[in-house]
Amino acid sequence: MSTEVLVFDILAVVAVIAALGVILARNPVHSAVALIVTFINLAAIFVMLHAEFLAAVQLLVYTGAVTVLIVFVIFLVKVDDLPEFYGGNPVQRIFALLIGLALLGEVAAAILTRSAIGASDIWTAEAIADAGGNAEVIGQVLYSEYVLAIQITAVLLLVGTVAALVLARPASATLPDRVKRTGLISLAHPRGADREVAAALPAGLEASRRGETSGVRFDDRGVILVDNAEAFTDQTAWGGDRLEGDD
Amino acid sequence: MEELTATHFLLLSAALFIIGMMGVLTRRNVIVIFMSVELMINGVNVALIGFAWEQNSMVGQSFALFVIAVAAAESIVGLGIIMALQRRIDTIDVADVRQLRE
Amino acid sequence: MSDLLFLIPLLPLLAATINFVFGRRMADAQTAWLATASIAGSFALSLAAFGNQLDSDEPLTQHLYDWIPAGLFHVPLNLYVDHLTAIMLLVVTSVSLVVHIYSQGYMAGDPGFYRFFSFLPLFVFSMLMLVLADNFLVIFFGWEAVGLCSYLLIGFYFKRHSANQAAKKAFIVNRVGDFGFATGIMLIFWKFDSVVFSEVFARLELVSVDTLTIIALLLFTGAAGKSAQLPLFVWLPDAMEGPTPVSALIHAATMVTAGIYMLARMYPIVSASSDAMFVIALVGAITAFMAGSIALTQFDIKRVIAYSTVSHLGFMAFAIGVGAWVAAIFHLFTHAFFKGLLFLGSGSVIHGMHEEQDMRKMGGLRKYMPTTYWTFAIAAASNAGIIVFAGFFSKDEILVGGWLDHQYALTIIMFGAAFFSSLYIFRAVFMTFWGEERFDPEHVHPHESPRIMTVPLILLAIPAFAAGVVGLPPEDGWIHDFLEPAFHVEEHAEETASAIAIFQEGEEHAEEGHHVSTAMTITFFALSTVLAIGGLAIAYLAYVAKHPAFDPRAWAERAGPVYDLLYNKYYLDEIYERLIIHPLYWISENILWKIVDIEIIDGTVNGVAATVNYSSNQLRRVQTGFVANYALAIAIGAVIVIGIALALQSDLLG
Amino acid sequence: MLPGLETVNPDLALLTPHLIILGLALLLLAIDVIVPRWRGAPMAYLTIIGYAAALVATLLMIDTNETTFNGMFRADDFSVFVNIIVLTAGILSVLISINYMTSRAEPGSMPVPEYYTLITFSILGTMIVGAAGDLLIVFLGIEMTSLAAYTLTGFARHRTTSLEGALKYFLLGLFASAILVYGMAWTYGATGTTNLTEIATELTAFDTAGGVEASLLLAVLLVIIGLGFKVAAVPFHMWTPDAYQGAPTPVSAYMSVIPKTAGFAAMVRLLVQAMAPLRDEWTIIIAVLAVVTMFFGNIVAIAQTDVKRMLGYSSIGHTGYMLAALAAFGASSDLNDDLSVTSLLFYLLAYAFMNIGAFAVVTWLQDRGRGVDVEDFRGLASQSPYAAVIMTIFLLSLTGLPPLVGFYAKYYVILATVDADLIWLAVAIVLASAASAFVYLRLIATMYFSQAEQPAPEGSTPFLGAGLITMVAGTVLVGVFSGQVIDLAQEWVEALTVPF
Repeated sequence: MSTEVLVFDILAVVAVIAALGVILARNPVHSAVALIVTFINLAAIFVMLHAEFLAAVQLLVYTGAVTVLIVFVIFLVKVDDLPEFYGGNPVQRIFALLIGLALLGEVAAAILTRSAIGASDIWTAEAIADAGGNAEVIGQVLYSEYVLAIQITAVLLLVGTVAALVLARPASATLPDRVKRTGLISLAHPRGADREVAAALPAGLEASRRGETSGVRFDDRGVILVDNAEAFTDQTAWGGDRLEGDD
Repeated sequence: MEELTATHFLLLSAALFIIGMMGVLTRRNVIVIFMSVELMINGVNVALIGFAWEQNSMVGQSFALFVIAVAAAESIVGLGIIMALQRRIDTIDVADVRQLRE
Repeated sequence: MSDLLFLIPLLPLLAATINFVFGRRMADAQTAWLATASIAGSFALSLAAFGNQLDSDEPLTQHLYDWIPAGLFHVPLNLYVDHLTAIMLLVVTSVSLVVHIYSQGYMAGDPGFYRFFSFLPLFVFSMLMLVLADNFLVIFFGWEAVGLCSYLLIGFYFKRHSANQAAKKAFIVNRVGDFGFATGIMLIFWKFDSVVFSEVFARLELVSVDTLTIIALLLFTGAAGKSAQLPLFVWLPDAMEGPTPVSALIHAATMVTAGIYMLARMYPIVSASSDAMFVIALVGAITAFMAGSIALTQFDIKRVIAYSTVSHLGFMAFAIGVGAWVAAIFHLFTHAFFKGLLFLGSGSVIHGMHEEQDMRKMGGLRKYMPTTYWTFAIAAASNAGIIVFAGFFSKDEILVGGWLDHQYALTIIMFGAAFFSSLYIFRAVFMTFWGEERFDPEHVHPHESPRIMTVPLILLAIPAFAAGVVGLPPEDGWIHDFLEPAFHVEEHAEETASAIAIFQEGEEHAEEGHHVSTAMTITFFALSTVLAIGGLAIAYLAYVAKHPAFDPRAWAERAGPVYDLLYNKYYLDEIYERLIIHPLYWISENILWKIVDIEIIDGTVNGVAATVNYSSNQLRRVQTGFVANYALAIAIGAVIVIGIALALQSDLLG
Repeated sequence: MLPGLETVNPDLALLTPHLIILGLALLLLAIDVIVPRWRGAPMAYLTIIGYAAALVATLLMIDTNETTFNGMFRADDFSVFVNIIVLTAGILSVLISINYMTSRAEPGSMPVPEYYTLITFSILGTMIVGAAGDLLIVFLGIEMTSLAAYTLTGFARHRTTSLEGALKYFLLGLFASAILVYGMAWTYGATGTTNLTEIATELTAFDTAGGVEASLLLAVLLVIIGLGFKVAAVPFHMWTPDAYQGAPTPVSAYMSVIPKTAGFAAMVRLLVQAMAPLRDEWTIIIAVLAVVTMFFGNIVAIAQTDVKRMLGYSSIGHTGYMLAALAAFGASSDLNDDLSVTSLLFYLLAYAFMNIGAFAVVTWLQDRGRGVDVEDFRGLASQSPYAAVIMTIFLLSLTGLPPLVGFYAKYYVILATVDADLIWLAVAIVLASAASAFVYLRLIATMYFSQAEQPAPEGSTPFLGAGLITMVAGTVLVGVFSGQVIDLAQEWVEALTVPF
């Protein structure tokens, strides 16, 4: 057994154990840590496969960006609320295990009987070294054969950004300015909302007056009481962009 | 198993892919499901790079690079959905998110 | 010209669509004029097409598009105008135009005005598609579409129960005929591998005469439904529940003649089977006689004319059956004008009498509504076959054709029917316009209809009087020269000797027609005239002069059971009721419903439905709402698909 | 320059439609910032104009059939047809969205500018799939379409069900994407290339006597499963009803056509173009999936009470018919006689008109304050006869009644299956259609034979009305002129085999 194989085996086993850790850990923070371990191991394996540039990307993008993003979200969500295992239904787990083993068997059978191997290209380790290293070559390849793909990926990332913007930004940002102004002024008003402002509020607040949604209450003087500004502006009951009586 | 062959990498890739899949099937924490999918995608990357190594080609490596980029874009959207949902109903437990059903 | 053919049906369709969609928001006059203008456009184009055909033997065709282009079943949508179609186009568009104008007066103020003026052009569109078709599928489309429009228009006053009943009856009875027609078309497609007329005609020799007989009889079943032949004519008199202009256009001039047109169009097929020809002649003759005799006893003015229509359709069917198809089309041509006029005239009477239809409550109307009277009288004379009026020449040719075909007995029956024609129609004229005034002058103030209604009457009166000239000299007139090439062209185009041979059999009659001796012509002229004048005279004596020998009431009593038989329309409705509807009800209730339906069909259907529902309800439970379960489904599916495929298709196990 | 690499000298003219759509998307984003007053209707006008311009550019490219970017981009006639389908569907989707975005059908507000931007990006993704010449481009295009679709599903952020639909669609979509890209990796491993035509060439070299090499088959299967998810084939369909029900209605309409078109375009590119040498293997798998899908979708649709959910299941059923068309591929080695892809494309076009139409009527009711339950359709015929008639036309077309377009669509699929000697598949289509009649007729019966319980719907939705008229016209006219359309499609599909 060559050293290479030994190193690979160690890295692979650690990666697989860490991967199992991701799906078995009760605490999602532990899962995230296990994921990082897997990624780092994979980066090392990529180096063995003469993919140094990808190894770097793996570390930077995955271990760096994605995992940090995930951990960030985990901490945004109250950790106490994080659900545990899908504990209610062990049948599901048994099924999953059986399915996983069956699929592993099928894929392994395909791997072990594999004879269809694509024709060899020119990029042997020596050729790459001659051409100036992995990063140099992959850069050349990307900007010659894969220009179109790079452009599309750029657009794809833009789509992702727009999507995240739509989903994650607070609703108040999209409300018409006037609603925002009246709403916030009334909150800042020393005596709460005056009648005029209250009359101009959307019909949906009437629903909250009846106690159908939490977060906004009216006291007997007609003053709007809210827990925080977010609770006030992020009401389901705003009912569209227009104010009642706007037209 | 004297020499390092593509079979090694492919088996590793299959293992990661299927572990990730089982994670998707068993976990109910949206974020962990999400991490499991990342595992699957990494399994794919191992396969791609393994093939590229075997064939002395750059195609697999380039492909893997784009897969990583796509995964990044997906994670932005996914985390956006998770944030919106969490803000809305204060949970990231998929078992709680089942108003849509028969 | 060929390139503009599509406009002929398109204009009415556009008008119908616009009126249907926007009619509610348009003024009544706008919808009416839009519809009328579209028909006028079609009429003008039809005239142009007719003019083109006048001095050309080459049919006009326009390929619109391939309706069903791929595979075994190639159906092009072509518009096709030969001499026969040209005449039909003229009839359809001209009568439609007149009726459209007339309806503006007749329907004024009706709440369904816009609806009426969207259905009516829609009908015209369908009828034109039927006429312009060059293959069986398109003709069937038109066939069904005119049926649908007829159904909609009969039931136009849908709040009236009887109108709904009549519409339903027309619908059901026509289904019987359509079923035969559709079966015939399927048989044709099966046997000839084509539904295009010219291709089918070219392959006639490939099929045995027995098969042709079956096809011809099936086609005739369709024609019998649409053209109200025995035993399917019961729907037509009831169809008079529709507005009168509809009766004039659809149930006298155009749609009901579609069956005759279809038989004439299919003449190469029909004439290839002498058995089928005889059946058609027989049914036509009996229909003509029976309907004529029923008309003698009816008191509702529209019903008299309706039975008259049935009788004359019988004449046309008889003409087809004896091989005188030119005479049939000739009669169709003249009949469209005089029968349309009769209906419009009766509509004018009904309008003037405040919706009274019973002739017993009319009388002496000629001084109140002179225009209606004179035009109605012209149409009646034409209907009766008084010499020099249009109907005389066309009817006479049918009788001659029957005689030449050696159907002596049937021809004699037809003479009887011709006599009835004169008798019942003048009975109607005299009862309505002559004699004492039997209406209640306190409540009814008869008046002439407005100009918008009388002008169309006058317009129609001209052809009702003079259209016969196209058939002069008798048996060899212009219409013969014009129509007979309709099939010659196809023959020469195909140049199939055997096809001609088969065709020749039918052609003989027409050939003979050219060699009618002058003596025979004169004899038939004289006979018809005597019968027609006789009918007129008897009607006059009975209803105007009140000659005691011809007192209708006394005759009715004397004839006793016969009169009852006629008055009750040969009890056909009752017979259907007893023989078909009751047993059907009984069978359906006791056997079909109680045993077959409840036990077997309900069992099966409910079983199937329950199984479907059950499985539906079970299967939907898969949808638990859990993402993990969904993913599991994908994973299980993947494992199964991969497993089976690897096992069966890969080299792993082999 | 390194050895083996070529300087890229792309012919950007071939990308004109794509560039127009990309420019439109960026313009819409910019307008949101620069001219906020244009939010709403002007933005929709702009979007429609942009799509129309792209459509014109597409039509100008008929018979171009060239590749650029080293074979990664194929501007062939197949891509032209895909562009026509998605741009038409895009225009219709926008038309039915305009009124909905400002109506009170959804709680809370929806960010209008991003809505049009995302639909535009999604269309761009589908167009990219249609013109892809490489596995990577297919993958990127599919992902672009999907990312936009996930977001649009969750667009009604103030309604939990909308976000729930988005979450499910997203998580499962991610799962399926991983499977798809795994299949692509295996394809690459076996053939050493990701170029579609080169894959076909490489695959021809393999000896398939005595069974196909397992790894090759695995590649095909993983691709089929991954794409099966995108087109909602059973058993990979589970997201469909939930996402359709949860999404805002115009989005459901859009989702039933555009991402599905992306999935089928990818199937054609991958299976028909690249894996044609393995067609004996994959056609049978697709055929079985087709039968399972059409029956499952139509049968489960029967028990639904939510119309959007019902249409979701019905869309699964229609996926079954489309898969059947694909399964008929390879009846003859000559694509000129092969109706399979042609009938698939025709079906997609037909489906765009009738299904978006059916959703549009649901939208129409929602804009007037009604719900989306079957009960909400009670007595519609007496209250709004035009809406009922229009809905009836769409439903009858979905059932497959002549002379509406749905009939022709099924007719050509059946013809294709018969040509391929798959009589059992043709019979299955007929039976499944009969079962589906239950679904649609029930809704028709509810509209016509029930007493209305709610007040007559009132309101004014001019854009939606225009969209409805367009779709009725399309449903009728595309049916009437199916001959021409199918001939064109047939002619264009031949471009698939041309290597150029």
